[in-house]
Amino acid sequence: MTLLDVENLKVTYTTEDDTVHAVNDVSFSIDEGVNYGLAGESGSGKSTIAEALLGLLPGNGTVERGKITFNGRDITSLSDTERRDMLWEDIAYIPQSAMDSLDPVMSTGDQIIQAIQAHRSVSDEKARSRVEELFEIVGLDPDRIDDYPHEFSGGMRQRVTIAMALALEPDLIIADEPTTGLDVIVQDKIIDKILEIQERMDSSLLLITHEIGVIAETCDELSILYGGKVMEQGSVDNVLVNPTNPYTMGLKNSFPEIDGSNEDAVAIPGSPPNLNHEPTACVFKDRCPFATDECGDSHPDLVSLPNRNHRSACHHVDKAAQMRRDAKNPETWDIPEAEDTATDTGEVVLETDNLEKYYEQSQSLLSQFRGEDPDYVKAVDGVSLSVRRSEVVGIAGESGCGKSTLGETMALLEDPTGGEFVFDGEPYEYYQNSNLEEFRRKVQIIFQDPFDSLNPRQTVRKLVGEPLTIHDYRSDEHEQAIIETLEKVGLTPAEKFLDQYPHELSGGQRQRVAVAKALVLDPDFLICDEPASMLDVSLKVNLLNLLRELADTEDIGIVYISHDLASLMQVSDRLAIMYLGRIIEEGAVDRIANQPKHPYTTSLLSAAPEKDPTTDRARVLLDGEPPDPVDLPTGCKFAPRCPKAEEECWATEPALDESEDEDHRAACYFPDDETAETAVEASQTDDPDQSTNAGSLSD
Amino acid sequence: MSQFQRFLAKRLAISIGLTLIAVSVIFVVLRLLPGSPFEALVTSGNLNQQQINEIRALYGLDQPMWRQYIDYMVSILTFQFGYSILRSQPVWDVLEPRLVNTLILLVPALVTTAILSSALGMYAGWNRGSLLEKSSIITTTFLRSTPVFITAIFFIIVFAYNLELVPAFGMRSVTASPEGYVDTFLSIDFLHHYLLPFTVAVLYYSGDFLLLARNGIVEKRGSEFLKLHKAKGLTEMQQLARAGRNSMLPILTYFALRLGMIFQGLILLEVVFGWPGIGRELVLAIQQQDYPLVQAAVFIMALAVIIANLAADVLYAYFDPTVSTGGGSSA
Amino acid sequence: SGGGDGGSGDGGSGQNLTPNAPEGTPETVETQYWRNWDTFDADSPSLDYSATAGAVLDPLPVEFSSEDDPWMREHALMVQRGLNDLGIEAQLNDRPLNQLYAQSWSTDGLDAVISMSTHGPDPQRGLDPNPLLMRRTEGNLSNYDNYYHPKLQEILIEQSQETDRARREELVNQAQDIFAEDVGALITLFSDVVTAVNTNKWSGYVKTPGNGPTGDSFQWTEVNLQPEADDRDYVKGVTTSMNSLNLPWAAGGAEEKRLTFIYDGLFDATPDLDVTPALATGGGFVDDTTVELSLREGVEWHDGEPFTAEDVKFTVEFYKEYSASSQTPFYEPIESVEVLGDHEVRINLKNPDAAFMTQRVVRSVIIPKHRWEDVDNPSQHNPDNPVGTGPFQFEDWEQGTRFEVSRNDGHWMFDDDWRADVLGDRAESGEGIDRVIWINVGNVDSMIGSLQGGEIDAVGTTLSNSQADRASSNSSVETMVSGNFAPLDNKLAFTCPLIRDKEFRVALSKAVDPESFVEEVLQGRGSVPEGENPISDLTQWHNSDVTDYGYDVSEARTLLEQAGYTWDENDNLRYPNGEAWAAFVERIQDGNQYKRREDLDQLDFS
Amino acid sequence: MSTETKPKGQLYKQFDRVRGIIRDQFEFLRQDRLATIGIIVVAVFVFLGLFGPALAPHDPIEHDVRNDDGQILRLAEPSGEAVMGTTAFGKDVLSQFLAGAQPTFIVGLFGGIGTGAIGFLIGLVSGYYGGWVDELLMRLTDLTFSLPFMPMALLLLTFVTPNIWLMTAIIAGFLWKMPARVVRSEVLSVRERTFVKSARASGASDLRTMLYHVAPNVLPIGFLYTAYGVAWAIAAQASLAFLGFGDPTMTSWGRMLRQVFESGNMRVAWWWVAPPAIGIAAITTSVFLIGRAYEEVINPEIQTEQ
Ligand SMILES: Nc1ncnc2c1ncn2[C@@H]1O[C@H](COP(=O)(O)OP(=O)(O)OP(=O)(O)O)[C@@H](O)[C@H]1O
Ligand SMILES: Nc1ncnc2c1ncn2[C@@H]1O[C@H](COP(=O)(O)OP(=O)(O)OP(=O)(O)O)[C@@H](O)[C@H]1O
Ligand SMILES: [Mg+2]
Ligand SMILES: [Mg+2]
Repeated sequence: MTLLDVENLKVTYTTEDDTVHAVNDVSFSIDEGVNYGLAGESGSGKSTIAEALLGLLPGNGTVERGKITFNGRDITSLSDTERRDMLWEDIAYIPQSAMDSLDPVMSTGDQIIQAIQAHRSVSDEKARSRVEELFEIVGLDPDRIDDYPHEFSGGMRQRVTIAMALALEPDLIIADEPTTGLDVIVQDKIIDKILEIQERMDSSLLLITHEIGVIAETCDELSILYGGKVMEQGSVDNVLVNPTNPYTMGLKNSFPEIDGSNEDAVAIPGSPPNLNHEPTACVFKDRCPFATDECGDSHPDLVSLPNRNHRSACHHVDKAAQMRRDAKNPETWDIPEAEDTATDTGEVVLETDNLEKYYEQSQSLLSQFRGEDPDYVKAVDGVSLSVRRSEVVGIAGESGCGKSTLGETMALLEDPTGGEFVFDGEPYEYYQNSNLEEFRRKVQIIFQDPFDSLNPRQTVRKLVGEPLTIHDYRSDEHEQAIIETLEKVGLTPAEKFLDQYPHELSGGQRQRVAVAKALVLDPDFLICDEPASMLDVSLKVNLLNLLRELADTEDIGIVYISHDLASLMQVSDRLAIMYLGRIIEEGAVDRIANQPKHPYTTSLLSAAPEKDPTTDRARVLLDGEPPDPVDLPTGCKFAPRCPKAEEECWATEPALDESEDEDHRAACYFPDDETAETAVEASQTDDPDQSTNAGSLSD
Repeated sequence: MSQFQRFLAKRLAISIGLTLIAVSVIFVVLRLLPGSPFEALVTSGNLNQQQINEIRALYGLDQPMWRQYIDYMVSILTFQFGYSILRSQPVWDVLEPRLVNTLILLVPALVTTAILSSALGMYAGWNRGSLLEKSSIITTTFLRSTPVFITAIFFIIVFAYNLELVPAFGMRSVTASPEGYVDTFLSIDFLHHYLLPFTVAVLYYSGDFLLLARNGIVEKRGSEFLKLHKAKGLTEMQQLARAGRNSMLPILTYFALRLGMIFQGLILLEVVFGWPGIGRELVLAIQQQDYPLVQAAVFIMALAVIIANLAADVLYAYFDPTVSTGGGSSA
Repeated sequence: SGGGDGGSGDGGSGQNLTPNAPEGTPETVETQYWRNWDTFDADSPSLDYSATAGAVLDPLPVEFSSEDDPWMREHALMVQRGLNDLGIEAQLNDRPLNQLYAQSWSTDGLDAVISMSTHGPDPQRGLDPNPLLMRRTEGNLSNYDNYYHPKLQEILIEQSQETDRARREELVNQAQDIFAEDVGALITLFSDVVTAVNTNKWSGYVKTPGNGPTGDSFQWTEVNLQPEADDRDYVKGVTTSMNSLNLPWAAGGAEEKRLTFIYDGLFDATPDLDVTPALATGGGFVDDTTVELSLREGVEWHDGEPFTAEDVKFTVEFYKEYSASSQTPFYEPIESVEVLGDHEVRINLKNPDAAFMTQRVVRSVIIPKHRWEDVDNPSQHNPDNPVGTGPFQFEDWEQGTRFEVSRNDGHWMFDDDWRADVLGDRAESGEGIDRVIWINVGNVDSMIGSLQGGEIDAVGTTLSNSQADRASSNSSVETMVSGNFAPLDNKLAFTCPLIRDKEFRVALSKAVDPESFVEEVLQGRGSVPEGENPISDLTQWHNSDVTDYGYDVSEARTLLEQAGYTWDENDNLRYPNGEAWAAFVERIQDGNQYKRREDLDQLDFS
Repeated sequence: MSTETKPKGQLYKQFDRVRGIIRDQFEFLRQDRLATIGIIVVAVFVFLGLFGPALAPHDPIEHDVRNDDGQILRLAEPSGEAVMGTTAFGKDVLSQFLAGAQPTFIVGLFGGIGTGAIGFLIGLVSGYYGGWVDELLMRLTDLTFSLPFMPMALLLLTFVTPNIWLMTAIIAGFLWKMPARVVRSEVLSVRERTFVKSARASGASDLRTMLYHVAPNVLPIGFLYTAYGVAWAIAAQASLAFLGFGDPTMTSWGRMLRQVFESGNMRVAWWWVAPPAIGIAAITTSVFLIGRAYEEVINPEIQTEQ
């Protein structure tokens, strides 16, 4: 039976200068007990749909037309009171960025109690015991219901919102990117939890995400949205295995593969459509390699494919099979295929030995006086790593494991507190004593956030030119140098960009300016700290390709830091996995991807969702959260969460060369060979095309 | 020691340090001032130099500077404010009734305005763009930016001179001779005199609270947690209440700070309305160069602000579950 | 500080002549202490206004305080006009009154060339010439002007010790003449005291000079007032409040005057500025340094204790021991007091003191021994209930708002005959008033409102003409104007070379026109003395025959011209040059500053 | 691009950019009618501040207004002789009003700029360097917070002969704490932004980073508080003058009000009260209205139109 039926929903936002047509005639319906997915790039209108369903649109948003029927009732015509009664009782909501959507000054328990009591007259005690029950269900300690949101970690907060959503056992749960901003491992756990509970309660789920992989694993049906339009719709198995719409194909292909870098992910070039007018042509036309004149005339209707639960909005549905094949080829998308350079790496540029960066915790005056030793956050705790020219070394790890700190310490933005550091044959002391400027010229770092890594008050010319001014480099040909560099990073024609301010550039362009800024001094060494995490999939792919190319052609040594395993695999030659300030596994990309030795690496790999719904994945769910970096256990730091920890692990910490394999080192007493194999095996399918994939951590 | 205690200890130490410095600054400024109340006596030809010296000795003004400083620090920090030079009375006896008069005017005004304007501000912020919001913003901008004596003058002209509803001046009618505070403050006559300055004080303070509350709500209005509250099916008012609770802290701290500043009185308000408060007394004392009185009054004012600051910090740390009490908070 | 007060043009625009100083004369003469008194504790005066041969005068600093009187700024503008007429630019500096006291009128000399202020109308100043004249003597603490005149010096010292009244009067007359002739200061005017009272409710207001009918320096109105209605409480609105109840150690607040209603002096002053008996009924100098007084019998303190000679002795000794600030003029010359009988005392003076009987014993406060002898630290004592013998006894005091006294029925001033004796036709008989209540209204506007509304009966402070007019627009209220003996004194800095030139001073005196000022600004409410005479014709010491240079600008300019001053083409006054400069330098030397050109046989340089 | 035209072209661009920035800064005016009115009031005020004294028909202090018979007109209602009436001493209120704009303007302008500049610098240095520098400067602001402004200003003004510059200095010396705190907290957040780290990574010195990267990004707040500083300074000046502590040789609006109030003519002489009172109220309110509109634009938190 149909639980929710959306018909021709159209939502617009009025802004100062424009009307944004965020959702345009979207229709879909969800049956009872069905998990429904909404996927699409950022800005495609996913959240807007959810908010329109719930009546949560902000003040400037209006439902222009459309009919939303829930359990046979037309929601749009409900009075405020009726709608309030329906909310939560019948439809619960897990908002996007659920981590931040808890009231910071109300205890988590009270917030759930409030939700319960807003709809049902239950006594406080009853409500409380229900909350405790819910905490138990979502895997939180029921004793903590009086804690405030900030006392929980992001993942735990997420679980609180889930608990809240479950409180009244609604018929439908709308989850808007419930795992945004979480680690792969945590994300995996949460998705698992939602599915488990929802199974138990037998409610329906509307899951919104831009991770195709998540939908593939959890949903029965889905709609793919683009530019506020449904591009393709139907059962997950149909749509994701045999997409008929070029957009779906592009979207699916732009998720990089995890099994080594023999196939670059294919990005959809171009940027999402401008939504300030009602679509007259196919919204995807501008980016679609298969577009014909016909596509410019009207947006295609959603047509049902015969005999299947599968609808697609494309003028060329009939050529789907052909398109599917072509779409795999980057040339179709007008992307010059990166030549598979045999990476011959040069001499070592930078080498660290047991590098340490401890942060002292602020101490009270009294204990300073008493001469107590301060507590340290061991952000980087003995990292030995070497990087050669023309080599890309990837560093992966969970959030907070010290990747950024390592990067910044290698860039000498932070002073190391211990260990050796050699760059270009000179030790740390050499640079520290007055040769820092030379170092700054040779080593560049690119930061995570393209929106923030450029000074908003400088023009591109100034931004890129500033390092030249500072170092008096190529001083007589500034302009020339700037233009050259801009062109190198693909900002052509460079003159067009020179006088623009960052806010006049798109995200991808900004990131390129940031790269240009780093390259303008012709560095020997480049550190990239998650430069792509804020970018849309297609932009991300472009950037990765650019970096790869730079390493190959400019002889630069590159350290690429990310928690997105998939992109690391794509770009790096070597990979280092970090856990709590230490490198626990290091080796060539293929070897790590195929035969991870450390159990942590294994679980990281296995946590990535599959974008192919037909595969089944063996999950290695880790217990708990990473320990407090201040108060680390002795022995192997991973032991508390390790499924196969033994006494030995608790006693002394294993060294990185435990496995005695120079090219693939792992700090584990029980290198994980078989487990890795089974994990990989389990995820392998008969179709050789459908190899192991890893989704990326969302941005 | 818990984090909170540690934080408290640090704040306390800072406050004590500040008090010491503030008190020293007052000392230095006062010593730098040329002349003294005795000058008037000399000019009128009443005293000769020797007599002046005797009197100065009586007030310890003949001692070397460091001695004076130490004596001064010791006495003022032990609340021994000494004798007023001109009033032949202990300084505290002079200041106390003034302070009471000031507080009786301003504390209720502040509390009233804090409650009313914050509520109004929240409501206005919630209904952003409404006529109510716009007009309340104009009015309060006018009220808080215009120097208070001008508002007061406008009010006097309208309500006292033209409408003749209330008296323009003083705390009691000129012929009243009440005994003690109760008699002074519990009378229709007092109320009659109270209304106008009270209203002006309420209006004057209202601007900051209103804007603070309004901005707080506007900031919170789009936030995720409110969306969730709304999704939970809470009514508008319940949502507003939550938004209010969330933007409460700045208001609370601001209230504490204002409360500390109340001890300074609203000098201009007191002058215009002839309210016998501490601010007006201080102006008088400054004009007459009554050192001990000025010293004590400024000290009380500074101390009140420092304590209020401390209270505000502690309140903040205490009431905001998310504030980190560890390091130096960015105030 | 800025001369933004309207000094037109700017200072440096004049054309100086090339300085030409004959042999032996300096080109520039600095401001300096020409007579070094030990009261000066600075190395040089705070004023710096030097004279240079042939140079255009710098803008002349003139200071005043508009807090002094509302019209003081207008007065300064008048002086400025006078200076402008001579070709001198004035730089007006309106200073807070206390700054004027603390900074300008300090022992290192005036801060400005001309410094103006009104003297306070203390009764003593009306009875005896000393307070106004003695400050011109050498080394006097109040002689910030560094003024010196050898003859005046001599006469003043002599008169201050001359106990023979007639002889003294003659000396005082001479002193006035010398001072006026020498233009020791510009005494521009005596401003009237204007106030408003309710004449419907009360009759018998007594106007006293300088005090008017409602001031606190004299209590004649209060003891003479008769109710026209039932209410016998007389309410006086004031704008200042008493600081304490300690009269002897008062530091110059309103209490110094108001509390005298509670106390009696040995003698009192009449509205005609004559001395009349009070606690002392008679007596006088026995010899130059001895005074014997007989005291009034049957007088009781307000607490019922009898008043005796012991109280007088105690008072003086107590004051001396603890330096009673407000009573200094009284006890200062006294060596010792002997009790000759219950109501008989002998006072031994340190030196012969002419003013003792006319100034010092008048309205001096006698305090009860039995209430003060145990006070350890009288300057920090604030009696709860000040007890005196005066016509009114203490009832209530509310700091800052209210002060109330009630009739001391047995007091001699309430005796109709006694009053008729002292006050003449002004005396009115009847049951009199019951209480006097001072109420601090704090604000002139509400005071006028309260007066018209009948809440107060009189305004205890002076009003401006317009305020008084506004107040008396009500039928029950009348404006009262009385004369004043406290002059507006424009002190001249004798440290400054220009001022030391008597020719200049005379010209200055001629250039200033107080008469039209009184007419136009004060609307006739004020009087202009003949010549620069600080002793008012309201007092018994006035010499009506002193040199009066009169207002005549062209004569003034002629004088300057003859003295060698010149003007540039913009009519800016220039110091003399060449020979004339030598003559100028001669005139300003110590010992010549009171001499005119002829006295020094100098040429006419015009 | 030929080397000949380059500098010129750049100059044009530079100019255009500056104009663009200024236009951007005032963009908010288009949306806020109140702010537009405020700008008009401020413009009038600036005009009066510059030319007021010259426009005054008479000398504000020296000239006595007389009627046809040569009699001084005291406390006269507005009439042909004196368009805005006269004061108790027969001075022309219009002239005083016009001349009185200047001190108000000077103190407002320089007090505001001083307040903004000192506050901005201290906030910038304090926030950027952090550590003991921050601690020290912040304790200094705490100190100025705890010392009551009015009484301290009164004390200092009693101590030195008051003139307009001293007053300006005292006002700025007390008010800088407000912008300092706000700028500091703003700097604290800007300092953490990636582009600042990035500047350091490319070798920029502390000074360069602070001036080129941090400062421009907190400048709007600095501007805003300079504007507020102007209003505060005007209010403070008027208040001090009203208490009788201003520069007594200058006619300012605050002083005019003091004179009406002191002379007890407030009840009758509305023509004497109204011009300075309305003048002060209008200018301070206008500055705040503009500042608020500007704040809405630069404060992204308030801005969010969601
Ligand atoms: N309040 C708003 N005012 C104006 N435009 C808005 C508003 N909210 C969203 N939009 C616009 O509407 C479009 C759809 O936004 P929506 O948030 O629904 O996207 P989304 O698919 O959820 O993206 P994401 O994956 O980033 O969350 C976007 O172009 C967005 O810029
Ligand atoms: N300046 C600092 N002072 C104290 N502790 C710090 C500091 N910077 C980082 N840390 C701590 O060091 C640890 C590592 O942080 P880091 O930023 O390097 O992690 P990360 O791996 O880059 O995480 P993410 O993926 O979230 O960026 C964290 O526990 C963090 O709290
Ligand atoms: Mg979204
Ligand atoms: Mg990081």
